[in-house]
Amino acid sequence: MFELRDLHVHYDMIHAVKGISLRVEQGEVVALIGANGAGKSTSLRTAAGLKKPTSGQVLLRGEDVTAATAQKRVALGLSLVPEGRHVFTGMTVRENLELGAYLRRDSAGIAQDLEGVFAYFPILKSRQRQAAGTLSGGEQQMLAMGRALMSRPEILLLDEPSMGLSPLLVGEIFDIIAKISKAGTTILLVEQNAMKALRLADRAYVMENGRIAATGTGADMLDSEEVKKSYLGGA
Amino acid sequence: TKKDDTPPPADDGDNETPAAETLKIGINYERSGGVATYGNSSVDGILMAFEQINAAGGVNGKLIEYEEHSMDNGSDSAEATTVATRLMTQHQVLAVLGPATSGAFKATIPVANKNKVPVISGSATADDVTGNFQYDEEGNLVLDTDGKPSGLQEYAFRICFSDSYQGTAMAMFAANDLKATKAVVITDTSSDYGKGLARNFVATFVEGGGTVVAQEGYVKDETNFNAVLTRLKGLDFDVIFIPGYYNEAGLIIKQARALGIDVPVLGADGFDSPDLLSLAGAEALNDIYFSNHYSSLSEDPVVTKFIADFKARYNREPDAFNALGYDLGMFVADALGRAAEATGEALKVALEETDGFAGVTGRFSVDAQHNPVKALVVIGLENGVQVSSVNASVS
Amino acid sequence: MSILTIQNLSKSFGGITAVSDVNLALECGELVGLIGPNGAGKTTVFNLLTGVYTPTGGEIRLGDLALQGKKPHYICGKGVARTFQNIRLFKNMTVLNNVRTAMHQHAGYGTLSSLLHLGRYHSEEQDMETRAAELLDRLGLGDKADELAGNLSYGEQRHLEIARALATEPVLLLLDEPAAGMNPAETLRLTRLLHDIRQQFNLTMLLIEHDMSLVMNICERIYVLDYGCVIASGSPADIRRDSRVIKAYLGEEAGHV
Amino acid sequence: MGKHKKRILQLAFFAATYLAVAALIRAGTINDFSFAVIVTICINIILSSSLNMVTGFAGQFSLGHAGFMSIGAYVCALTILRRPTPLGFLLGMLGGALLAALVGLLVGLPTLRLRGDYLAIATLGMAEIIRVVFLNLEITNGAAGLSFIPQLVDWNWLFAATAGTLLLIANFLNSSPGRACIAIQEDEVAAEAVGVNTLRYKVTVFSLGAFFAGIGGALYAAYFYFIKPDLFGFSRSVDILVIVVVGGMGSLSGSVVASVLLMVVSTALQAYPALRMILYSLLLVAVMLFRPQGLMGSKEVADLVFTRFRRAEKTEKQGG
Amino acid sequence: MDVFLQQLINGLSLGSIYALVALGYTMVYGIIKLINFAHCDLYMVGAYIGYLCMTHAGLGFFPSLLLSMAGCMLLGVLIEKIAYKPLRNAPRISLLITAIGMSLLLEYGMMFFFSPNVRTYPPMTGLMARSFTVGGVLLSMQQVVIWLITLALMLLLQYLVHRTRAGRAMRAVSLDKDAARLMGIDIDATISYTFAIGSALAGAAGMLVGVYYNTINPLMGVLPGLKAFVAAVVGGIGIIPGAMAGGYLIGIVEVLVSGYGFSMYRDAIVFALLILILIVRPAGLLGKHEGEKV
Ligand SMILES: Nc1ncnc2c1ncn2[C@@H]1O[C@H](COP(=O)(O)OP(=O)(O)OP(=O)(O)O)[C@@H](O)[C@H]1O
Ligand SMILES: Nc1ncnc2c1ncn2[C@@H]1O[C@H](COP(=O)(O)OP(=O)(O)OP(=O)(O)O)[C@@H](O)[C@H]1O
Ligand SMILES: [Mg+2]
Ligand SMILES: [Mg+2]
Repeated sequence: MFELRDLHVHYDMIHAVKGISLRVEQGEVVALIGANGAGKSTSLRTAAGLKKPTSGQVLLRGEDVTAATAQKRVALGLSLVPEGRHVFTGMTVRENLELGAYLRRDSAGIAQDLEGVFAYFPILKSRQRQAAGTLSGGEQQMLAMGRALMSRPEILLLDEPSMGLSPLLVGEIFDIIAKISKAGTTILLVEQNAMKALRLADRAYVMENGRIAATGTGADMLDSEEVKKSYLGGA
Repeated sequence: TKKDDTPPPADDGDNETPAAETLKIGINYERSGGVATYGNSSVDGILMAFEQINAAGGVNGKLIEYEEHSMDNGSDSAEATTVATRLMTQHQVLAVLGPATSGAFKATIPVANKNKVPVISGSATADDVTGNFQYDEEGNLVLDTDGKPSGLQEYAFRICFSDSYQGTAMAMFAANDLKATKAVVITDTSSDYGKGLARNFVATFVEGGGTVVAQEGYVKDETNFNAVLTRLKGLDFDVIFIPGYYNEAGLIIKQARALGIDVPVLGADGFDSPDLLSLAGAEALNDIYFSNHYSSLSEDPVVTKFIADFKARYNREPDAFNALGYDLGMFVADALGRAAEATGEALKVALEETDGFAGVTGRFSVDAQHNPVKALVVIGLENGVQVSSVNASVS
Repeated sequence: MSILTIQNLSKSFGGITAVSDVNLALECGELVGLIGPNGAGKTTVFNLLTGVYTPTGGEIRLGDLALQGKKPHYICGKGVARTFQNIRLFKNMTVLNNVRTAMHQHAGYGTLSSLLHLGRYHSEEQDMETRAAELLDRLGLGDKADELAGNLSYGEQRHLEIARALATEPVLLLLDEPAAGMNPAETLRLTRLLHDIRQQFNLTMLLIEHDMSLVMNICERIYVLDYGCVIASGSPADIRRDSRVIKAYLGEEAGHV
Repeated sequence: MGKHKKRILQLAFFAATYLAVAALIRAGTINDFSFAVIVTICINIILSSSLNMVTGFAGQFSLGHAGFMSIGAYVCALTILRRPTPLGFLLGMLGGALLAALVGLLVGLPTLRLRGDYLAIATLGMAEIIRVVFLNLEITNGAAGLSFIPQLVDWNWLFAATAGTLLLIANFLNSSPGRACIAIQEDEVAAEAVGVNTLRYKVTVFSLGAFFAGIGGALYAAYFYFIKPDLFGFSRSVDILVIVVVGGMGSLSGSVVASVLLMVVSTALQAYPALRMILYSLLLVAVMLFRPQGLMGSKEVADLVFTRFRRAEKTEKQGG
Repeated sequence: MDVFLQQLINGLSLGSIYALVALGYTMVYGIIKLINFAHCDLYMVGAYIGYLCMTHAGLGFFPSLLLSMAGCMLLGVLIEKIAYKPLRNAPRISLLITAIGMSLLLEYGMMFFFSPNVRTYPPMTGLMARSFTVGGVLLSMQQVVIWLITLALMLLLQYLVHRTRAGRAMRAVSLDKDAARLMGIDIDATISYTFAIGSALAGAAGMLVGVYYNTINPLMGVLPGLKAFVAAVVGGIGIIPGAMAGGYLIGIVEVLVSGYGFSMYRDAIVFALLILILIVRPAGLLGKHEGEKV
C-alpha cells in the first residue's frame, strides 16, 4: 500500500533521516515511535511531499511518487495531519473543511463526507462558522483530522495527534483513530504517547537517531524490555 | 614650458601634425537617476558638436577626445564631485563639461579651482553658480586686488542665463508688453531653477507696481494640478507665470485651459521642448510666452543649420538642453582653438576672452563674472506654433 | 506566607472570556499544578501573571506588590520567570548567550560602558559567563554552550528554556507544559530534575501540564481550570477523585492512572 | 584567551589600515580621486554598519536612515559654513549626530511599537517628512541646498570616524545591552519575559543608529561641498539597505565588504552610462539569487579566521 | 462648496489610480509577504504598452487597455518565476532586495530602449474627449471612464477572491503554505495567479494614467508606487477592501492638501497621516490587530 525505501533526508548540514525503510499494508494501523528529534516528523513530511529526500523512494500503491508534488500525492489518496495542526486560522471551520476537499469536484460526495466528519466530531458541527484560530487546541486537532478526511484519503499519516491534549481528549482522539481505521483507511501514526499508540497499532517501528531501531507487532513492542526502558518509562 | 614647440595653427590638414596629440575633454553628466533627461539631452548636443568638429579635422588639427572621458554621475552631486576629480586627476582632461543642474555643478567647482581645470555648464542657472558677487552702493561690482570680481569662482563658466535675468525679463514683459497688473505664480518648488525664477519675477513685478495674487507650488514629476487650478479659478488675475520645466508646465497649461482659465501663460527656457506641444495639445497652447535663447523662426544660419543637423542626427526636434549642449561643445572648442597652450589654465584665459561667440543660443561674450552676455528672446505660441519672437532686454 | 495571591482575575478577548474570576494563592516554596481542558485558560493565566496580557479585572500580588497592568520586563525584574508552551528561544544565539541575555537585569554596567568596554564591563562579563556556565551544567547542557539554540533537539530546547528562566534569578517559576512532546522516559527524567531545581534554587513553582504522571507525582497541590473558572483545587489524591474533574478533564480511564 | 587574541588582531588591523593609507597618501599613490572613493566607502561603511546594528542585529526594519543622515549633514554644513575650522567641524559633527539621535528618540518612541514592515513604512514616512522640512526651511536654503561647504575631511578625521563607529558598534553588540537588542530581534515576547525592556532598548539602538548616521552625514557634507534635501530621499535609504543585505544582515564585516565592493562596481560603471544601472540591478538580483543570506551571512571575518585557527589547533593537538 | 466638490471629484480620480496599484501591492504582500517594489514599474510598463498600442499600432482605447493588462500580467508572472520563486525559503529581506533590483532593471531597461524622455499619449477624441458640468462641477469623460473601469475591476476582483476556487486557494496559501499543499493546492500556480491579477490591475492603472495625464516616463511609477503602497498599509495590508479605502483616502487627502495651497507639504502630510494612523491603529484602518497568541 505505502512504502518508504532507504530514505535519506537532510536539512542543510543536518542528516535527519538516515536511510529508513518501512511499509504499511492495506487497512493496517502502523505506529512510528521514538525519542525527540529521531526524525519521525521529517519522515512523514517527506512521505507527504513537503520535503525533498536526498535519496531513496516513496511508493504509493506500488507506484514511485518520490518526484511527485504534494498535491499530486493528495490526489493519489495520501493525506497528512501535520505536527502542530496547521489549520487555516483566518478561515471558518467550514471553510477549512471545504478546503480539505479542494481537489474533489463531486459536490454530492463532499456533502456526504462533511456529514461523516461531523459524525466523528460533533463539536465541529456546532462551531462551523467560528474562525479556526479561536478554537482550543483539542478542537483544532479535530479540525485538522476532519480536514484531512475530507480528501477521502486511502492512507492517512498522523503526526502526534495527541500532543498537548487533555487526558480526556487523548482518549477520544485514539477512539476516533480506531473508528477511522475500522472504516477502511490505512493509517501511519507517529506518537509520543507510545503506550496508547502501541495498543492500537497492528505493527510498530521504533526510530532512533534517524534510523529504524526495532520493529514488530504492537503487542510485541509493548513487551519488549528495550522499548519499555527507552520509551515507556518503565523500569 | 612647452609653449615653444606648440605647432603653429594649421587649418588645412596638409601639414601632417602627429595624430597622437588630442585634446581631452571630460563629460560629467546626469545619465541615470532623477534628472537623467536633462543630462542625456545635454550630452546629445555636446556629442553632435564634437562629432562635427572632429569630422572637420578637429581644433587646430587636434581631435577632441571625449568618448573615454564621458561619465555618469547618477544625478548625485557627491558622485559629480568624484567624477570631476576622476576626470581631472586620472584622465588629465583640459575641461569638464557639466553637470546640468546647478547644485551638482557647484559641487564640482572647488575641484576645478583646486586642479585648475575649467568646468563649464550649459544649464546651471542658479544666480550664485559662478560666484557670490558683491556690489557697492552705486551697484558696481566689487573687485579684488587682482582686478577680478570679489567672490568669483575662477574656473567655473556657464553659457546660459541666470535665473534672475530670465525672471526679471519675464516680469517686465508681463508688465510692459502684456500690460498685466495681477499675476499668479505656480512654481516648481523642488528645483532651485523654479524658485530662483519665481523670486526674481515677483520682485520685479511688484516693484513695477503689479500685484501677485497667489503663489502656488508644485514638485517635480507631479501630474495632477487640478487641485491648485481649481482654487485659482476663483481668483482675478491677468497672467500666470510658471517657473519650471515643460514636463509639468505642459500639463498645467492643458489642465488650466480645460478648466477654462484663458489668461496668458508665461514661462522661461524650461518651456523649450517639442514635448510641450505633445503634453498640452495644440488647442491649449494659445497666449503662451516664454523667454528663450533663440527662436526657431530665426533665419540665422547657425540656428537653421543646427536644427537641420539635429533632426538628421537624432530624428527629432531639438529642445533647449540640446541646443545649449551643442553650444557648450562649440564654445569649449572655440576657446581651445584660442588657448595659448593645452592646459586648463590657458583654456581658462581663453574662455574669459571669448568675445562674440556665435552660438545657436545667441551671439555672446563672457563677462567678468564668467556669465554669457547675450540677448534674450520672448517666444509667443498660438495653437502650439511659434508665431512671434521679441527681443527683450533687461535694464 | 503567601508569595502569590490572585484575586478575581478575569480576562476576555472580544466575546470570549478566557479567564473569569480566578482566585489562587501560592505559599512560599510550594510546587503547585494548574491543569484543565484545552482552552480552559491556563496559559492565559500565565500570560496575565507575566504581564503579556493586561487583566480585564482582578488583582495579582507578589508579596505586597501589585503586578496587574505592569510590563513583562518589570514583572520579571521582581522575580517571576516563565517558560513558554510553544518554545520561544533566541534561536540564532548560542546556548550560552541565551542564558547570558537573561542575566541582563543583573548586569552591573550601563549603556556607556557597553559602548566603550570600560568600567565594570570586563569583571561583570566574566562573572556572568561563569554563572551561565554553571547553570548550563546543572541542566545538562554544559557541552552545548557554543551551539546555536535552534540546533538543539526538542527536549534540550525545553531544558534550555528552564535554564534561561532560572538565569533571571526568580523567586517564582512558571512552567507551561514542560513535558509536552516528551515520551514517558524523558518525562520521568524531567520530573527528577524539577524536583532538584526547586530544592537548589529555593523556588516556588506553578506548573501547567497535561501529563498526569508528572503532575500527580510532583505537585503538592493542584488547581483545575475549566472555561476560565477554578472548578476544583486540592491535593493530587483529591483531584483524581473529583467527579467534575474526571468529567471535564481526566476522563474515566485516565482517572485511574 | 581567544577573545583577547581576537581583540588584538582587530586593533592591529585597524592600525595597519590607518598607517598604510596615510603612507600611500603621502607617497601620492592615493590621489584625489582615489581618496574621494575612499571617502565614499567610509561614509557607506558608517551608514551601513549603523543600519545593520538597527536592522540586522536588533531587527528593527528601518527605511529612513537617510533622514538621520541628512540631519547630520545639515547641522554640520551650517556650522562649518560659519566656522570653517577643525573645531567647528568637530562641533558640527557631534551636534548633527546628537540632533539626529534626539530626533531618532522622539520618532522612535511612538513608532517603534510597530513591527516589521509597518515600522519600515513608518520610518520611510519619517524620513520623507524630514526631507520636506529641509525643503521648506529658510536656513537650509530649500531646494537649492547649501553649496561651497568647506572641505574639512582628511584621512585622520575619516579614519577616526569610521574606525570609531565600527568599534563602538561592535562593543555595544558584544555587551549586555547589545545582547538584549539582539534578543528583541529573535523573539520580542521572550525578550520581555527575561526582563528586557524592549521599548527602551529599541529606542536606544534606534537613536544610536541615528547618531552614527548623523556622523556619516556630517562627513558627507564636509567633503562633498554641496547638499540638498533630494540627496537624502528614499532611494538613499534603499541604497544603504542594499549594502546591509548584500553584505549580510547581522555581519559588520559584511557591511564593510559590501561597501567596498559596491563602490568599486559603481565606480567602474561610471564610464558606461547607458548600461550602468541595468548591470547594477542585474548584479543585485544575481547576488541575492546565489547568496540570499548576503556575502558574509551573519558571520564576521574574525569568526572565519578564528574557526580556521581553532580547527588547525585541534588537528595539531590530535596529531601531536 | 463647488471648489470642494470639484476637489473631491479630482481626488476620486487620483484615488482610483492609487487604489488599483495598491491592490496589487496588497495581494502580493498578502500571499508572499513581499513589498513588491517592482510593482510600481509594472504600472509604468502598462502605460508604455498602452502608448505603443495607441500610437504605433493605432488601436483604440479598450483594445489597448486589454493589451496592456495582458502584457503586464505576463511580465508580472515572469518576474515572479525568475526572481522571486527561487527565494521562497530565503530570508524575506533578500526577496525585498531582489524586488528592488527588478524595479531598477525595469526602469533602466525602459530608459535604455525608449530613452528617458517623456512620451505623450495621443489626445483623446470623440466621446472620451468630452467633458460636462454637473451642478457647477466640471466632470470629464475620462474621469468617469476611470471610475467605471476601476469600479468594475474591483468588483471582479472581489468575485475572484471570494467566490472562486482559485480565490479560496489564494487565501489558503496566504495563511499557511505547507497546509495549503497538503490540501492539494498547487501553491506555485496560485502565487503566479496572484501576481497575474495584481500586475494586470497595475497595467490598467498605468494605461488610465497615460490617458488621463497623457505623459509617461520610465520613472513615472516611483512616487505613485510609494503612495500606493502607503495606501495599502493605511488600509491594512493584505486586505483587499483596505487597499481600496486607503487608495481613495490618500488620493483625496493629496488633492485637498494641494488644493488648499500646501502642495509643498503634501508628501509630508500624507506620510504624517500614515504614521498617525499606524500609531492609532497599528494594523491599518481595516486591519484586525492580531495580537500574537503567546
Ligand atoms: N526545519 C528544520 N531545519 C533544520 N533542522 C530540522 C528542521 N526540522 C527538523 N530538524 C532536525 O531534524 C531532526 C529530526 O527532526 P524531526 O522533527 O523529524 O524529529 P521528530 O522525531 O519528529 O521529533 P519530535 O518527537 O520532537 O517531533 C532533528 O535533529 C531536528 O533538529
Ligand atoms: N490573544 C488571544 N486572542 C484571542 N483569544 C485568545 C487569545 N489568547 C487566548 N485566547 C483564547 O482564550 C482561551 C484560553 O486559551 P489558553 O491558551 O489560555 O488555553 P489553555 O488552557 O492554555 O489550553 P491548552 O491546554 O490547549 O494550551 C482559548 O479559547 C483561546 O482561544
Ligand atoms: Mg515530530
Ligand atoms: Mg496552554
